Amino acid sequence: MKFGVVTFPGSNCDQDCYHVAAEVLNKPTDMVWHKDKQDLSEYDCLILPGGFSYGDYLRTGAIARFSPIMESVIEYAEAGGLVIGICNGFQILLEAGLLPGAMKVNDSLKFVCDYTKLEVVNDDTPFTNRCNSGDILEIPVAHGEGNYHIDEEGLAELIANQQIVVRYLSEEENPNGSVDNIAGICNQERNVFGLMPHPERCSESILGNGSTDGYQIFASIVEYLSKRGEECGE
Amino acid sequence: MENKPWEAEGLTKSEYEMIVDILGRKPNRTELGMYGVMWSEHCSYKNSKAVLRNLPTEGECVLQGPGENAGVIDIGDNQAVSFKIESHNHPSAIEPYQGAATGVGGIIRDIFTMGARPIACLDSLRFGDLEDQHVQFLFEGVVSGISGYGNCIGVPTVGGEVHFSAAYQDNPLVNAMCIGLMEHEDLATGTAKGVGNPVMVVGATTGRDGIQGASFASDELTEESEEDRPAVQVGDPFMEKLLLEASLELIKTGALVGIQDMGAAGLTGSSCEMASRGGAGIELDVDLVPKRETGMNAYEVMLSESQERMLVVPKKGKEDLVKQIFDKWDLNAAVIGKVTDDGMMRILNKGEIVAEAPARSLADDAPEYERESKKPDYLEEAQSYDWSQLEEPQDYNQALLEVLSSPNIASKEWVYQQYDHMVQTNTVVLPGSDAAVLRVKGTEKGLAVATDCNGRYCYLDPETGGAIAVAEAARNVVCSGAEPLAITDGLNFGNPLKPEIFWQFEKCIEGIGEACLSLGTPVTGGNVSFYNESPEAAIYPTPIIGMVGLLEDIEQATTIDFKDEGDLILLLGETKDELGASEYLQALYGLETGQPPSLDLDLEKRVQEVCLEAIKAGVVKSAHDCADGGLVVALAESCISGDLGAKIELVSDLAPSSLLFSESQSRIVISVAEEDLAQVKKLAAAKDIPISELGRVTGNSLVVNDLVNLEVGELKKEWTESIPTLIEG
Amino acid sequence: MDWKVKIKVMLKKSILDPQGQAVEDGLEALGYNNVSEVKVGKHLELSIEDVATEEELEEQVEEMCERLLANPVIEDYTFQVEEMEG
Amino acid sequence: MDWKVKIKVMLKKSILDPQGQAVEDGLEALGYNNVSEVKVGKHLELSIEDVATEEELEEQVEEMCERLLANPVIEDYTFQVEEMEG
Ligand SMILES: Nc1ncnc2c1ncn2[C@@H]1O[C@H](COP(=O)(O)OP(=O)(O)O)[C@@H](O)[C@H]1O
Ligand SMILES: [Mg+2]
Repeated sequence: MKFGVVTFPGSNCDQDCYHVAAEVLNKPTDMVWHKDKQDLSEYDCLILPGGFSYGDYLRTGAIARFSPIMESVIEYAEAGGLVIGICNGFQILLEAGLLPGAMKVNDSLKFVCDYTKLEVVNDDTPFTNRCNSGDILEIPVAHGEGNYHIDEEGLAELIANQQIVVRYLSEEENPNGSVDNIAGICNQERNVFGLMPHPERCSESILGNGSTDGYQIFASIVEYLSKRGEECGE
Repeated sequence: MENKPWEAEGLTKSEYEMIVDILGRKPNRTELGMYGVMWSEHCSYKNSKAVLRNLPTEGECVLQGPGENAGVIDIGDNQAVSFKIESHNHPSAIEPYQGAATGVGGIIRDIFTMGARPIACLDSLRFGDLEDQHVQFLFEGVVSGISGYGNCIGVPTVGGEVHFSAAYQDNPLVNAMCIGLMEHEDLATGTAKGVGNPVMVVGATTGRDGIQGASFASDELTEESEEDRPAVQVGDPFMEKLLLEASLELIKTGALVGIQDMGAAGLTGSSCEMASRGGAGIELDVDLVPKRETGMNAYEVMLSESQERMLVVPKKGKEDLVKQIFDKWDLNAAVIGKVTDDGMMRILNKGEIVAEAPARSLADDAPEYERESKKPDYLEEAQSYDWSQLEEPQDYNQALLEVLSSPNIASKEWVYQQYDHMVQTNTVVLPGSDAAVLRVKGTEKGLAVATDCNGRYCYLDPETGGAIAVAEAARNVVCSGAEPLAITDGLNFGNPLKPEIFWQFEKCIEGIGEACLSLGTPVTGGNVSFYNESPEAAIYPTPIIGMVGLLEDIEQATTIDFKDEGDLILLLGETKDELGASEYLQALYGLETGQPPSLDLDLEKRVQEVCLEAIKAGVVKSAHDCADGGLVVALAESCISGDLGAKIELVSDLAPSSLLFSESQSRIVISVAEEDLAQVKKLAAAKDIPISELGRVTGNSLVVNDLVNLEVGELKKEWTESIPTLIEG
Repeated sequence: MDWKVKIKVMLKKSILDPQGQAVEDGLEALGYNNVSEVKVGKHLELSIEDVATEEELEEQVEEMCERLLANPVIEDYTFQVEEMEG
Repeated sequence: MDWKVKIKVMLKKSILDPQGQAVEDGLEALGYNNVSEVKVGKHLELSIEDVATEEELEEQVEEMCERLLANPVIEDYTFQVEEMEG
């Protein structure tokens, strides 16, 4: 089981994601460089990390979406590979059209770094299978543009297809004004997941307020991949 | 201008004559410009050097003291920490967002120039009265500038302080501190040597921004400053993130002789400082410098303060390696000259010499002044102010709420929520505690960092105020479970040519020096910012202390919040009748006067030792330094953070106001499990420090004698909502 | 031929504009009570070389907008072109 | 009378525009090699009610720009006004 963490110019959570995959989950992990279009099939899961790719200039994720590596990521995702985009990674997935919707600046117009409470809406994904729907996770956010937007039709579709994976627990917990308190969504096929909160920041009890709820997300991926491996007789 | 060419460059006539002497001829405009910036206060420290020599700079842990881009200390396991503080006051007064942002960018560059990966920033801020609209504009702009730059580059801003006082009305202070981590062998220096080695400029292209920035920072703010527009630089944190990665990668290759960031005085400062340190000369051609604008002359190229650039001297033959690494990160790298052996800075333009001067004379031979110093008249009257004539409050609940909602005491969450304080996943103790604590991945260790300074104390008693700043910073670090190691100082003062200001400066340094010696925390570097004055008056003398401490075991990181119902609350140290210069006088009576609290450094040291020993013994559940606002504020903060109440019985013959709000130093509030009381008492007895049992953690109200009885929820509301309400109405 | 291009990118009408709202509130706080419907978008200016006809140019600009400069999910764009004097 | 106002706010010429630079690089990466001098600024649109003359209006808009909408230290602004049909 092997993880790949993509580094774009301006990514700044790439090492944090690497740390969780390699040191906390103890899985083989590579850093993947943005300049090379390459065959990604050796990876079982790709992480698009947070940060400010290309300075977040113009729109978050807009320029990164055209990095050579993104062609490979799109192929990889279309072939069913697992992709998780965290914060800026989520924004890039939206710009790349791998997930529906778009990101606006936070309603407060301010960057916000704080723990938020999330409700697991769909526990039947490779990213949440260790949770139960209704579980409450405490995971920090850190972003200035996390105000998720999708039109009504699109929202109805997300709901109908159970693509909303995590929601901020309430209006009060919603740090950015996202429509329907959406914090994270997946594609219809369930193999691509994007979320604004940072699970890699709460995967070890020593950090911050001690929450390890982020670990559940990564552990879900590992569990999903192990099961899939067994089924394939690996 | 024709007959007084020195004035345009901020030099005096006698300085001009010195230059003529050095060169043996009249300088041309480019040369004069180079002397102007290098001999400015900002670059040469000409008015402060003599006094700064009195600071203790040596210690077991010091690997690099003052003189380089930043200090470096040893933290064991072949690891070292580089850290420094720097001011960006004047740019922030004019353009708060960009001023603060480029301040953060500058200090981060100083740290990775040393070969260290920046792991955290702190910001120490001072503003005028927060009810004033212009102050709000400055405050909001500065905070979002720090947030904009630090968040983007991915260095967490984990701590700092904000104080408000009319003394800073037109002259806010913006000091940023950065700390970085490295292996010993990666320590890089800003040295140019080895005849024939290439000199390269890497990073951003050069434009006309910030020309004369360095001499500008050394002038008093005037109405015209608002017109000095080109002096404002715009930062590009994205570019700096790339520069950071590329520079660290380059340093790791071992191909470098020296590396230096281009901060104040741009290419001039970096090249002549590097040459001077190496006892060498540098020859460079401004035509070869990659530029953003057309038609720039030599003067402009040499004095530009465009951000996100570095000067590097690789070993001969390694030019292509440098280019290759910078190309990987989409950055420029261009050879612009070479190291020579004649000690001269020789500037060419398309091969023709346009300026030539001894590097040493620019970098190190600025005149040094011993300024006149005089004790100010205001002091005696202020210090003899008798607060006991004030009426005691009718209602101590109300008094506590008023102090808690003073913006100086109130929660700074509104500020640090805008900072990414968790990126890099090392933040073990989050902002809002006494010091931030960071883990050092791959080890058991941790680092604690804090900044402190009470400008009001320094105004009313500079020597004690300076010493208290060090003591409080150390206390904050100790309360977090760390051993204080060393400091950096950000010295913000008014115009040093005024004898009263210079006296404040001398006295503050004296106090800082004494405290550093006594607490064993040497000064490894810092920054002097003079001329912080507006037409009305100078700012309070504000020597900000940035302290770094080491935890051998990160599991011992301690926070301020009460943890468990039933725990005992103890006070290490003793409350005295010391309301002078307190937040209480300010919040209730609008008074910023009186004799500041006294400081017994010997007692301070012992109190800190006992606290740390108890933490290391594993018996301390919470520790909180008792400072601004006094004992009851410390108790309230521990209640609020822990969402737990406390029942406190204070026995004393002090007046209730003093009992609750006195700001006596050398006090720490800790909470322990009942069964550990004896052990803590033993530790205290061994060091002969006062210790008293204050009460217990219990319920959901803070109750102190029959004076205070308030629900924690109400305390919390008052404390957290104060700043947002003031700003957002 | 060389051209100067000005592009305006605004959030679609139907989409709430937090920045516009904040500016409106800010203006009101300063006492401008007669201001409404504030929208904040982007204005880009750029030079384009070596395009023979205005038609070709418009095609290129439109493509650049669709692909990068605007996000068609939430934004609309308009642009003006102008020939530069050689 | 009611008015529609359009305001353009751009960084001053001499001031670094990192965003413009990034967009230019982004366009180049997409193969648009003939694009240069990209500048990114703000475009604001707003309605103003009850101002009698264009002169008065311009005075108000200028004041709003100086005080809030632009940062005169680093930005320049220009605007257009248009009377709205009642
Ligand atoms: N400007 C700031 N930036 C980041 N954190 C801050 C800032 N100001 C205050 N804080 C946080 O709030 C805590 C409390 O601040 P303060 O009341 O000044 O504490 P103390 O009196 O213990 O120094 C600080 O230790 C820090 O964690
Ligand atoms: Mg403190």
